[in-house]
Amino acid sequence: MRTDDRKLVTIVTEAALERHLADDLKRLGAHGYTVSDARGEGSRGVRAARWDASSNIRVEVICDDATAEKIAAHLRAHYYDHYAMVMYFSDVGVLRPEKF
Amino acid sequence: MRTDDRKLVTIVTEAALERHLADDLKRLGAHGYTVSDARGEGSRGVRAARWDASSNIRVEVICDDATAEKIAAHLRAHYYDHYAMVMYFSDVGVLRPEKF
Amino acid sequence: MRTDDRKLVTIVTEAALERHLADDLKRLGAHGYTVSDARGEGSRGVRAARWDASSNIRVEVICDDATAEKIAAHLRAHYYDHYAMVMYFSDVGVLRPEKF
Amino acid sequence: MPDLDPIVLFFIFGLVAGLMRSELRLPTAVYELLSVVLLLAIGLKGGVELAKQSPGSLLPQMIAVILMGLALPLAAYPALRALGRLTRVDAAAIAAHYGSVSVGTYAVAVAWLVSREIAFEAYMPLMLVLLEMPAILVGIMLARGISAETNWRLLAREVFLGKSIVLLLGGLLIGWAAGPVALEPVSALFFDLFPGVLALFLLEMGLVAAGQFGSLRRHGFFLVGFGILFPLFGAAVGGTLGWLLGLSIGGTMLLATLAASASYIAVPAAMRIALPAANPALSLTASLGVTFPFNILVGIPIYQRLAEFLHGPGV
Amino acid sequence: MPDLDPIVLFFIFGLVAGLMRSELRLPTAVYELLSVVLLLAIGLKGGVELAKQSPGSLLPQMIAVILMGLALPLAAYPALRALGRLTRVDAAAIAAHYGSVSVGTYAVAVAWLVSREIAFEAYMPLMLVLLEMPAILVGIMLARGISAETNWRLLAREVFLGKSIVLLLGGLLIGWAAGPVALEPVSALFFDLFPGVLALFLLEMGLVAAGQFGSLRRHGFFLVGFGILFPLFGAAVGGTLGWLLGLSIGGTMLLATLAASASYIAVPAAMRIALPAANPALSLTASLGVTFPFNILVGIPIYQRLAEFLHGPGV
Amino acid sequence: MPDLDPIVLFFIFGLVAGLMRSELRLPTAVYELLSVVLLLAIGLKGGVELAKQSPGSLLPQMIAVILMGLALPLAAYPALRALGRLTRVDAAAIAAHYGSVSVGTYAVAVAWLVSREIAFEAYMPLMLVLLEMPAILVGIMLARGISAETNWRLLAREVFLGKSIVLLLGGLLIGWAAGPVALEPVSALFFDLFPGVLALFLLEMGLVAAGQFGSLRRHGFFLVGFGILFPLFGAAVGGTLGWLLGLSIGGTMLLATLAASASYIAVPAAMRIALPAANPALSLTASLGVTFPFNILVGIPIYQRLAEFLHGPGV
Ligand SMILES: Nc1ncnc2c1ncn2[C@@H]1O[C@H](COP(=O)(O)O)[C@@H](O)[C@H]1O
Ligand SMILES: Nc1ncnc2c1ncn2[C@@H]1O[C@H](COP(=O)(O)O)[C@@H](O)[C@H]1O
Ligand SMILES: Nc1ncnc2c1ncn2[C@@H]1O[C@H](COP(=O)(O)O)[C@@H](O)[C@H]1O
Ligand code: NA
Ligand code: NA
Ligand code: NA
Repeated sequence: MRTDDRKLVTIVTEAALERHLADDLKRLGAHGYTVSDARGEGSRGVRAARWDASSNIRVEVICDDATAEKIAAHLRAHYYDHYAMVMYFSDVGVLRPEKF
Repeated sequence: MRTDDRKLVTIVTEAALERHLADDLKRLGAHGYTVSDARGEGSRGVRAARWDASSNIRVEVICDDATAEKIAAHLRAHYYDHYAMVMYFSDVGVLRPEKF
Repeated sequence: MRTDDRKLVTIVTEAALERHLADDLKRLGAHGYTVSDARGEGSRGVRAARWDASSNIRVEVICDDATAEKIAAHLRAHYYDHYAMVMYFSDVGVLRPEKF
Repeated sequence: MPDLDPIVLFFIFGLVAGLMRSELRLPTAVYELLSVVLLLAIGLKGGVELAKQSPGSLLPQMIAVILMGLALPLAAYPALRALGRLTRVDAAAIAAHYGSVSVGTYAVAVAWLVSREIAFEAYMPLMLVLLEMPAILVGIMLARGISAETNWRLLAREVFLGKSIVLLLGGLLIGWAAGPVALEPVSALFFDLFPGVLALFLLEMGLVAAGQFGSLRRHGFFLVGFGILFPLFGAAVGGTLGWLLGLSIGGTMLLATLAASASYIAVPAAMRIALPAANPALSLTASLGVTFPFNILVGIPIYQRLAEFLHGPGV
Repeated sequence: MPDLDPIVLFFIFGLVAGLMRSELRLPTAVYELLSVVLLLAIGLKGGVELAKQSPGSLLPQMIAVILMGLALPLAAYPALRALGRLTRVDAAAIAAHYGSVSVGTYAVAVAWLVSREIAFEAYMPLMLVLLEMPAILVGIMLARGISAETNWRLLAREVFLGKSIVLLLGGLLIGWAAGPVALEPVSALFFDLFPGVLALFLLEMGLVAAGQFGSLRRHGFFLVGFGILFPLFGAAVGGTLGWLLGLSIGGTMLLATLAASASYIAVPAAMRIALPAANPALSLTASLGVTFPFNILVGIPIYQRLAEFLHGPGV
Repeated sequence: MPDLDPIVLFFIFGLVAGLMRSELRLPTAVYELLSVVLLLAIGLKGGVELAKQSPGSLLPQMIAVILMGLALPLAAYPALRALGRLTRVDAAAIAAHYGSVSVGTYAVAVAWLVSREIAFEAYMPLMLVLLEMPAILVGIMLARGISAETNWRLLAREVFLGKSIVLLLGGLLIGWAAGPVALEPVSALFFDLFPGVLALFLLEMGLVAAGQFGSLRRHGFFLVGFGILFPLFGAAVGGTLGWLLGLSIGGTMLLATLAASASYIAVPAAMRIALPAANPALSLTASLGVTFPFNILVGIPIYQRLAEFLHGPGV
C-alpha cells in the first residue's frame, strides 16, 4: 500500500480549552482535527471527568511536519505552563496527502 | 521487549456508518476493532456531535499488512466520495501476533 | 522539531478494570495515563457498551522503554488469560522527556 | 400575548443563546432521553385513542394521508430541480425531508391547541407515523429510478427500524394494548412531564438550529425561500385534505402542520445510507435552519387560521 | 388481560425491537440515571417502613433470609456441576448470580401487586438488600475454597461498595432517618415517576436481553433449562420461607420472586474481580437472556399463585 | 430533628460514599441535566415574581447587591495574601470564587425555608444572577491590574455566556415573559420535580466534595480556616445588607447565604481562561471541599438565626 507520510499530533488537555484549541489549530494551518472526551492522571493530579472542571479532551491532528512544528511551538508557549496538558507526535501514513 | 509488527488502521467518520463499518471490517478479515465517540472538523465542516447526524466515531483496527490494504481499498472505494471520513495507518507492536 | 523518543502503550480492556489498572500503572512507574470510553469486538465477542458489564475503556500511557516493558509483563501475567484485553506499543516523540 | 407559549420561548432562548455562541449545550445523552420520552408519549397517547376506534373505521383517512405522503415529495422535487438548480440526488433527498414530518413541530402544534382548549382528533399520532415513511421511498426512487440495484431489504431495515419510527410505533401499540386505565401509573412520566420535556427539547433544538444558520449563507438563499414557501404550500394541501376528510378544525390544523413540517431525524438518517451522494448539509440547513423555526415561530398560528378559514364562518 | 401490565409491554417492546436488530438504544448515561432512581426509590420506600418497626422485631426474618441467601447457591452449585458439566469456577459464579437477586424483577413484582391492590410487607426492600450479598461470598468460597490467598478486604470493598448496594442502603438509611413527611417534597421524583422510570428501564432491559439470545445457542441449552427450572425451585424455597415467617400473601410472593430472580448488576461486577476465570458470558446469558425474561413474562403470576396456594384456601 | 432535611441527607450520603471510595458516580450527562433543570427552575421562579414588581422598584436593591458583589472579593483578597501567603493571582482567583455565589447552596437554603414555611422575597433569583458576575471582574483586576493587555471582550464572552449565567438569565426572562399561568404546563418538570432533582444533585456534589478532601491536606489548613470563616463574615455582610434593604427574615437569610456561598461552576470556568496562572486546585478545594459542605451542613441554620437576630425580637 502506497501511503504518504504525515505527522499525527495528539494533545490531552483540559476540556475548558476545546474551543480555544480548535481556533488555534485552524489558524496554525491544520485542515481538521478530531476530539474525544477523556479523563486521566498526570502531574496536575487526577482529572476524573466527574464534571466540566475535571474533564479532559483528547485532540488529534493529522498534518505535515511544518504545521506540527507550529502547533508544538504555539501550545508550548501558550499552555504548557498553566494547563494540564500532554502532547506527543507520531508518524502516520495517509492515502490523500493533499487533504492534510 | 520482543513485539511483532502490525498495522494500526484508524478511521474517523460519521457515526451513522458504525454498523456498516463493523460488518465490513469483519468481512475483510479483521479479528476485532475498537470504537469510541468523537467530534471534529474537516473538509465537510464542523461535526460537533450535538446529535446523531453530526456525531463522529473513531474506529481502530489492529491487523496485518494485507488486511490493512484490503480495508484501505474498500473504504476508499465505498465511502471516501460521499462521507466525512479520514483514515490513517501506523506501525505498532503487539505481543500476541496470532491474535491480529 | 527536536523531540525525544518514548513508548506509547495503548490498552483496550473491560471498564471494570479501570481502577485496578490505574493503580497498577502508577505502581509500575508510569507518570500518568489517559482513559476514554470505548466499545468494540474481539475474541471475547461484542462489547457494545450498553451497560457497565459490556463497556470497554481505552487507556494510553506514555513512558520510557523500561516502564513499557514492565507494564507489558504485568498485564500479560495478570489479565491476558481472563479479561477481554488488547495491548499495543508505538513510538512517539515528546517535547519534555523529563515528564514521562 | 397568547402566541408566546413558554415552550416557544424556550426555543427562542436556545436560538438566541446559540447565535451568541454561548457555551450552553445539552449532552447528547440528554437529547436522546428527551426524544425517547417525547416519541413514546406521542405514541402512547395515540394508541390509547386508537383502541377506542372501531377497527377499519380509520382506513380511508389512513390511505388518504399515505397518498399525501407520496404526493408531497413529488411536488417538491421539480421545484427543487428547476428553481433551485440542484442535482438530481440533492433534490430527491430534500423532497424526502419535506414529504416526511417533524415530530417536534407536531408536539408544539398539539401544545398550542391544548393551551387554547381547541379539540382535535386524538388519533393524529397515527397519521404522524404514517407520514414518516412514504416520502423516504419516493425520494429514493426519484434519485435512483426503480433500479434492480437498490437493496430494498436493507433500506427497509434502515427506514422501518430507525429509532423514531420504532418508538412511535412501540408507543402506539403499547397504548393500544394497555388502554388508558393501565397507563395511569406511567402517566406522571409520559403525560405530566411532557410539556417540560418538550420545553427542554426545544431549547436544544434552538441551539442546534442556530448552528445551522452559518451554512445558510454558504448554501444560497434559495433554501430560505423553499424552506418557507414549500411549508405554506404543504399546509394548504394538508389543510384541504383534513377538511375533505371531515376532520375538526384542530385536526385540520394538525394535518396542515404535519404536511408543512420537514423531517430532521428519521429522513436524514435514512438518506445518509440510501442516498450517500446527497449533501446532508443542504437538507438539514433547510429543514432545521429554516423550516423548523419558521413553523414554530410563525407557521403554527397561520395553519390554525387556515383551518378556521377552510371550515368556514359557520363553525 | 390483566397480565399485560404496561411495564411488561415495555419489556416486550424492547425485546422485539432488539430481536429485529433495530437501531434503538438508550445511552449508557440514561440507563444509569434510571437505575439510580429505581434503586434509591426502592431504598427510600423500604426505609420509611423500617422506621415504623420496633427495633429488633425484624431480626428473625432477617436472619432467615440471609440463611436462604447462603443456601440457594449451595443448592445451585451441584446441579451446575453435575448436570451442566461446568467447570468449578463457572458453576460457582452462576450459583452466586442465582443466590443473589434482581432489583428489576423485584420492582416489576411490586408493581404487579400494587396494580392488583394486593398488600405486602412494606419492609421487603430490606430483604432485597440482605439477599444481594451472601451468595457472592458463597460463590467465591465454592470456587476457591477458604484459602488464605483470597484478599477478603479488597473483595469486601468491591461487594459492599458496588453501586447497587450503596444506593439501596443509602436510600434505606435516608428513608429511615427522614420519615414519610420529610420525604414528601422528593416524592414527585422518586415515587410518582417510579412506574414510568421502571417502564423505560424495562425497555432497555428488553433490548439488552435480546442481545443475549445470540449467545444462547453457543452456550448450549442446558442454560435455558437451568435458567427456568432453578427459579421455580428458588420460588418454592422462598415462598415456603415466606409462609413459615408468617408473611402476607403479597410478601410471600415477593420473597418467592426474590429467590427466583438472578442478579445481573451487582454479582457480575463482583465476579469479574473476584473470579476472573469465570466466563461472564455464561452467567449473563442465563441470568439476563433466560431468567429475567422468564420471571417478568411468566414467573411473577406463577409465584403469586404459589403464594396463594401456600396460604391455603382459608385466606 | 428538623435540621436533617432529606436533601441534606442525600448530600451526607454522597459525602460518605465518596469518602469510602465507593464506585458510585453519576454520569456527567446526568449531572448536566440536573444542573440545567435546577438553573432554569430557579430562573423561572424568579422571573414569574419579577413580572409582578413595578419596573424600577427593585433598582435600589439591585445596585446594593451588585456593590456587595464587588466589595466581598476586595475584602477576601488581603486576607488571602496576608494570612494565607498566597501568590497574587491565586489570592485573586479565590477572592473571585468567594465574592460570587453557589446556586446549589442557594437552592438548599430555599428548600430549608420552604419546608419551614418561612416567607422570603420571591425575586431573590434576580439577586443570585446579579451576584454571579461582579466578583469575577474584580478578581481579574486584582490579578492583572486594569491593564490594556486584557482582552475584555473575550473575557466578557466567557463570563456572560457561561452555561450557568445563560440558563439563569434565560429562565428569568422566560418566566417574566410567560407569567405563572402559561408556565403551568411545565411546572411538573421545573417545580414539582425540583426537590428530587436537587436531592440527586446534592448526592453527586457530596461525591465530588469527598474527592476534594484528599487535596485538603496537601494545600494546608489555611484553606479550611478561610473556607469557614470567610463565609461567616460574608453572611454577616449579606445579612446586614438584607436587613438594611428591608428584606423579610427569609430574604435576609437568603442574602446572607448568597454572600456566604462560594462559586464552583461559573467562576472556576471563567478563571481557567482569564487567570490561567491561578491554581484551580486551591480554589476548588476551598469552595467545594470546605465551604459548600460547611454551608449545607452547618451554615444555613446559623444564617437563619443571624437573620432572626438582625430583625430583632419584635418580629
Ligand atoms: N504519561 C502520561 N501518559 C498518558 N497520558 C498522560 C500522561 N501524563 C499525563 N497524561 C494526561 O494528560 C493530562 C494532563 O497531564 P498533566 O499536565 O501531567 O497533569 C492528564 O490528566 C492525563 O490525562
Ligand atoms: N487533519 C485532520 N486531523 C484529524 N482529524 C481530522 C482531520 N481532518 C478531518 N478529521 C476528522 O475526520 C472527520 C471527517 O473529515 P472530513 O471528511 O474532512 O470532513 C472530521 O469531522 C474530523 O473529525
Ligand atoms: N484487532 C483488533 N483491533 C482493534 N481492537 C481490538 C482488536 N481485537 C480486540 N480489540 C478490542 O479489544 C477488546 C477486547 O478484545 P478481546 O480480548 O479479543 O475480546 C475488544 O472488545 C475490542 O474493543
Ligand atoms: Na411534510
Ligand atoms: Na435468587
Ligand atoms: Na459569596
